[in-house]
Amino acid sequence: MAEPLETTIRSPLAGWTPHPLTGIRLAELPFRTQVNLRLPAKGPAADAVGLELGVPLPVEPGTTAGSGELSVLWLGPDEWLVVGSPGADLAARLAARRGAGVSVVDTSALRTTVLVAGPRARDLLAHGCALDLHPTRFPTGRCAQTLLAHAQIVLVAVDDGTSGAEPAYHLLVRSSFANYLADWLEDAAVEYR
Amino acid sequence: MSGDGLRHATEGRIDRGTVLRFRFDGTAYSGHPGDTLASALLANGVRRIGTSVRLGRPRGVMSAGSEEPTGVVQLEAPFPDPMRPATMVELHDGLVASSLSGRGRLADRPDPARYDAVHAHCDMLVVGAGPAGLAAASLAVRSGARVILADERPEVGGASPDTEGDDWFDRAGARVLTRTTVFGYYDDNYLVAVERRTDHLGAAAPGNLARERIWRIRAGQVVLATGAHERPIAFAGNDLPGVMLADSARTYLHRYGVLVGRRAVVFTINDSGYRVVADLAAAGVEIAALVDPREATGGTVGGQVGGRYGGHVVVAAHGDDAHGHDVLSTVDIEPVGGGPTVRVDADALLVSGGWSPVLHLYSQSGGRLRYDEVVGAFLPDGCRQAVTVAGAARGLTSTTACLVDGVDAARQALTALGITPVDWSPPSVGAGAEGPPPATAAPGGVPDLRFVPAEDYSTHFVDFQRDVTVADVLRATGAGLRSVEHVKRYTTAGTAHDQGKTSGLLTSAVVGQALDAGIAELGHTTFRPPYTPVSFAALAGRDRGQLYDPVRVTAIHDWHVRHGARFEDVGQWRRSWYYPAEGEGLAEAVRRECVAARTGVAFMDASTLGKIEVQGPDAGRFLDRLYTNVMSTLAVGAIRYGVMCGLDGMVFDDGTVARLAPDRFLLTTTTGNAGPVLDWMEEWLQTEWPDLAAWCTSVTDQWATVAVVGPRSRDVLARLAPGLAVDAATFPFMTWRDTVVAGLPARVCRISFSGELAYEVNVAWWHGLALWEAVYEAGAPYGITPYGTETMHVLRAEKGYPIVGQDTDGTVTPQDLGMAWVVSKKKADFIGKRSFARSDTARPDRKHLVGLLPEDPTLLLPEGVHVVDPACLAGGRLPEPPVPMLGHVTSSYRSAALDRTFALALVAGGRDRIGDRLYAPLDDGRLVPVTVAGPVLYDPEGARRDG
Amino acid sequence: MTEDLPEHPDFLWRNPEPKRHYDVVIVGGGGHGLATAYYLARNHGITNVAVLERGWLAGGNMARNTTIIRSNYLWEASAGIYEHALKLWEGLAEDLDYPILFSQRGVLNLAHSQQDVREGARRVHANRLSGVDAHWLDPGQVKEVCPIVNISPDVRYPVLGATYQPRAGIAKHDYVAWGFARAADALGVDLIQHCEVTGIDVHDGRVTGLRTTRGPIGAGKVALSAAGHSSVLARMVGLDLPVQSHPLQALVSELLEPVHPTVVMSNAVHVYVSQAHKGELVMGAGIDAYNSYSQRGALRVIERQMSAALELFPVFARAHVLRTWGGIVDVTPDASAIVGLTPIDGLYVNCGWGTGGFKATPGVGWCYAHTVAHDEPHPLNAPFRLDRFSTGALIDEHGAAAVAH
Amino acid sequence: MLLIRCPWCGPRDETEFHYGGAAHVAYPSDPAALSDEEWGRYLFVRENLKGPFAERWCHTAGCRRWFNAVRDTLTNEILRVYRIGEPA
Repeated sequence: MAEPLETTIRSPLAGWTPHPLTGIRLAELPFRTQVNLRLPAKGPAADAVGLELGVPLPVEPGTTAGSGELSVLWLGPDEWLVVGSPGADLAARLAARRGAGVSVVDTSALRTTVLVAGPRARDLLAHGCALDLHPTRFPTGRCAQTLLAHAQIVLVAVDDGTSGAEPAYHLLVRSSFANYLADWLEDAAVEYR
Repeated sequence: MSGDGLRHATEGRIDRGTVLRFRFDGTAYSGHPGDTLASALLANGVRRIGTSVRLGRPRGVMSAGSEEPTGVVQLEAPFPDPMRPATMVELHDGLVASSLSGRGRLADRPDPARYDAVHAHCDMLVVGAGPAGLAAASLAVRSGARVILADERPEVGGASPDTEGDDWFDRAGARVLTRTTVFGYYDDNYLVAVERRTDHLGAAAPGNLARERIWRIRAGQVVLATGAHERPIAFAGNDLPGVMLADSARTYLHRYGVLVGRRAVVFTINDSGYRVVADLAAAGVEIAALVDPREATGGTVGGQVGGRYGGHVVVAAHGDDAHGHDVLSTVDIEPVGGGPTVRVDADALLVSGGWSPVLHLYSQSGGRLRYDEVVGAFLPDGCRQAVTVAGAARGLTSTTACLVDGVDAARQALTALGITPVDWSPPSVGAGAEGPPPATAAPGGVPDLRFVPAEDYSTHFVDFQRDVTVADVLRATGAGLRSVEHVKRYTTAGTAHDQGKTSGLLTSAVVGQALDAGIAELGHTTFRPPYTPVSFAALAGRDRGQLYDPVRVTAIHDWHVRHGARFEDVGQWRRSWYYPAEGEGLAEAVRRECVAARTGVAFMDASTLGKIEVQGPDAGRFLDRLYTNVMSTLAVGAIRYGVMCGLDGMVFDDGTVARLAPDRFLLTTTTGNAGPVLDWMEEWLQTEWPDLAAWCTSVTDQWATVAVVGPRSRDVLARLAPGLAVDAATFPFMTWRDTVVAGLPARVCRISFSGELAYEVNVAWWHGLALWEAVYEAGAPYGITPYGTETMHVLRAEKGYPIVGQDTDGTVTPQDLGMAWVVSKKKADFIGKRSFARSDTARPDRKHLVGLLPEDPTLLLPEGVHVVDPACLAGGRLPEPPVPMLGHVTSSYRSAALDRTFALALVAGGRDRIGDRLYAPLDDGRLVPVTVAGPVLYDPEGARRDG
Repeated sequence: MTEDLPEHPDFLWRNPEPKRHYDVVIVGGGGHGLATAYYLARNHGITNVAVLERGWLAGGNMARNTTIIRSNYLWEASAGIYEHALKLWEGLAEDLDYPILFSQRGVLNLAHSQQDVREGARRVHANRLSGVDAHWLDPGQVKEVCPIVNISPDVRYPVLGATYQPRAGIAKHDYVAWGFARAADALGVDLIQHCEVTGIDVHDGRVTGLRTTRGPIGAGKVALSAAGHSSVLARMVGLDLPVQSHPLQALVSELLEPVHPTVVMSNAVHVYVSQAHKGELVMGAGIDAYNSYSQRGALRVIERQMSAALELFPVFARAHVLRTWGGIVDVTPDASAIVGLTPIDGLYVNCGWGTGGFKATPGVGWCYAHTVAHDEPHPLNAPFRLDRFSTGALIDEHGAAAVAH
Repeated sequence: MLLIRCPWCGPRDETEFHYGGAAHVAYPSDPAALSDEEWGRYLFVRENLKGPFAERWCHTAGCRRWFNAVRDTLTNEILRVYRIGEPA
């Protein structure tokens, strides 16, 4: 009676159709592969993981490193989140590095990703995010664990691949908070309808 | 006085071409865009706009700004809004307002407006867009800084009507927030402002815009260019409508084109009153008298003045019979030190008692204030935070000086920020706009005049809104009070809507005179946020309704909703409480759900339990220190129940620990404690045991968990997981297996919180709903029944399993719960162990968790009810209080399996009372006999867990 | 309900110079210190007493609290002393001959979850056996007591019921403090303001006097009653108190026509609100997390409180905050006070009242005076001994430690 | 609203942090060897200084690291922050 995987998978914000807004795009980017890594920032383990990923682990707080679909977010002095496209085999590859002082946990379903992009993206986020997101302070490639209103998020300034000049952010939010986050964003965005 | 001719033909920045209709106290009036309610009322000749709270005296408008002490009104439409200074209410079409007697009125319906908040960051925040603020902001913008400029008025330019031509200020370069009051200055240059965004639009306000917005501003540097408030002088009848602060008459003229009267007396102790005389005279107002206590009055006076009274003071203002004594009609003038009284007819008495720098925000920031004898007011005297005060806020009076000072302040602030200031100064203003020098710098040498000496001080008002007079202040000092804070409390001066903006120094001066102390010595009362009143709704913002706090839901939540579940809040989680069928209440539904679990199969969404993965070579050692029992000996593939205590030995959390690999463990926590437990683990790892190689990762939201419970649960699982050997021998109790369930990768744990055969199936969050629906479908032949938290509570209570937080309250040890077996005797130490040996914690007669069986098996004991010893009863009744209590009922249910009611209770020495009869006093006065039992009432042998 | 406040009397107290020696010196001229002085003089005839205050009398937490008075605490020890206080409150205006405006308008403690409901029911049952008037109200009954409470089930944390103590209420804090001060002064107690204690003299394990900014003052006994500053004072004699000082904020609105007839408290969402005699809404917020003596807290605490308040009272939306302020609450590990003897002879301590200090004022003054006069605790404050932090016999008023499964 | 400089993430609003009370209170090496009074002191007695105070914070909404800070409890000014294990 098991059904194929594709039809049974359901993201936390499945069915969310954001209200059209002026200068802001909202969307869920579901099912992205995410692996939580814990290991000492320097040493052979870090080197090995960097080789496996093809990018060295970023050691500067609040930065990301990446190549192609893969990005590695600095979460803490010994903690990273490796993010890849849906279905990537990152967890299995990294699991091989587990042990001997490396913790590897598949957290792909732990958080979903919400895209907030557009010329007014920063204005919208400023309703609930206390960070200074001015491009001189939080340029593309920065990440931060912070609060948006009452939800913890991982915030990433990304190059959305659109015109390039347009601000775009990924908000990684815990699955159980996703509905709250979406409701909150929609409510904050009433101003921009 | 009728309003005819009070509107000047050309002055003011109002739109005469547009007429706005409004009502005040039931009468229709008109005004123009650019008016405030106060200016429009004055233009219409309305002088009395309220009644004082204590003495019932008439009150009018006294100022033109937010310091307004008297002209406070109730707005009725578009929405009731209490206690609004008419000077700050921008006129719009359809405005309805009414007069007040010191108390406002709340609406009896919900406020439909939206409110919001934003965070903002800047290099420099400039508060106040008068000359100093504009100049500061301008230099900062030109120097490349990120600047926010905020001002409470609708336009930049400041309070002074002199600042014409500020076109050198580049609005686009800064974030200019008008109608925005910076009301609080907190630690680390965090300032909070409220922007009034739609009130001035009236009915045209777009519904999707927040009416008010809170700005949370973190500034690198702050320049406070907050200006100065003119001070009143206390004399008899100084509260009468028609008595106003002198410079506000210029504001009404130049900004609103309104004449505050036709025949005015100006009473000033400083030269700023002279420009009032000049401007009003030029506008056609008859200046009946200019009164100045200084002998030789400084400067020339442009315009005709009826009488110049150097060396004189105003001793009294009076109304007359014709106007019901509601408004000013005559002014009594006497020489300083006494002499013949001159009575002058006037409909406006314009008073200037000097200027007080506005240092509320500065003081809030932690800035010190010092009293300056020359200025006659407090000035800034140093602050730890990155703040500079500029312009009138530090006692400067001329526009030129303020402009220059603004530039200086900005230069200083920019340098501190590491930004090089450009070389720029504002175009200098004309000499004609020079403001006055400080009061005592002028010839005459009259000391600061705060109140005019008299025999009777009962109408010398100090605080106009609280009806506090000089007499009241003197009564306070006479009672033995020596502190201005005490005087404030004795008299209530300074506690009203305006928080003493105009009355503070006056109060201190009277106290000083009475105690023969200087104002410097007395100090000032504390300035507290907000600078001006802020609506509750603005502060509440959008954290309303369901957005007040996140509602956390599981992957299966929508199914629960669709199937009619009732929910309960557990922490932030919304959990299914029970699933009533048609016509069922809680009791019936729970009974049906319990029966299903005990006799067939039932399932529940257990996804909310906290889950933490611990990895690392020292993970086992780490868990041994956290849990009361040993975890390091757990075999891979096995699961163990564990309890965590606080350092005080009290139960903090419980859950299961599964060993996934030699160096990998998966912990579960209670629903509400997932965060605190993870924090607790990190705290110990990072601060005490950094040598342990172990890492904790929260995975609560990674997994969806479905508990399949009941004798037929094995059948259901077998259908869903054909690859899994589900028999008890191959898959024993307290073990786990990774497998495929319903085609989904799953981890199945054989644990049970009900005593029944049970499986907890964990899949990735995004498969949760699919799993649940598959279980529902596979279980259908067995009548599978969804159940919620209430049934879970009944099932576990029948087995005597405690719920942390319900059967414990932070004062209960594992031993109290009868779980000494979970406390290791072998481990040298673990968190909480030492506390078990304390004398009170080791007492044998502590409260124990026991079962209670009401002797009437149909009687459900209310949870929370207490039990008493029969020995304390007298004649079958309770003694007089305090009645000794043995303990209380923590959980109480009707049990289908036991066919009776039962309860769990924490009872002093409970385990030694098993079989005893105790009494529970109920709400209705009944004393109900109950029998103490062991906590495990159902299947004490544990025969059912393997099905 | 709104009314003009009664006038204060024409005379309050003398402002004497400190004498060289007193039988008892009370350190701290707040409500507790003044009440202790009064009961020392009235109940025990000890009048050679000074109250030393480093600022102005009753200028600390007494001037900063939200004036709620109730006795419906969970544990017998707490209910005992607070109920004793409440009984004294009921006769205090007459006793002090001062209009303290004790208004027994009742207090509702709201429940917002099943866990709150259980906790509330437990407290009601315990209170009744302790002799405290206590009732459990369902949401409809809550609405009858306070018609402006929103009992809609559609809010984030709906009102599921409330405990109700009808005898509880509010009083006017300055009037209370000044009533005690005037009465103590009249009985001969010296109230000495602007006198900061800089040292405590101890010889052979016994206290002998104090050093102050107004010179040395000899003392037969010293009773510390300085709330959050008690730990600073105790450190002068090497005594460490398990007390931490935190900011606690409160606020007041403008005067409003009567809308709120009772007192509503909600621990779950940190809202404590009443409408004072003149018509202003008085609200308390939650405690700021960090230690501080700064008498200022973060606005976010107030913002959060406002959100919660408007959920419960939608009609408050357009009320305005006139003034916020911060007090310093001294909090113990079990959220109960410390009142009693210390290891030093003749030195007594009264602190750690957290948010409960105002309501306890007459009760603790009564019991602390007894403790000082007899050198042994009154039965009602005996459980509040300092050594409970060694034995583990805490009086844990935190309530439930965790959320249920 | 304090602005607290996390030693890793930099300055963040107080909202992101959890307060941990006095710093440098080490878990006793052998709790069993302590008297009830000594154990009680470890459990419950913390300095309550007026002035510079060494305390612990955790950047809970950020990198989840615990660290130490010296803050003046009279002014709330944070004088310095340092990582766990670094000297006070």
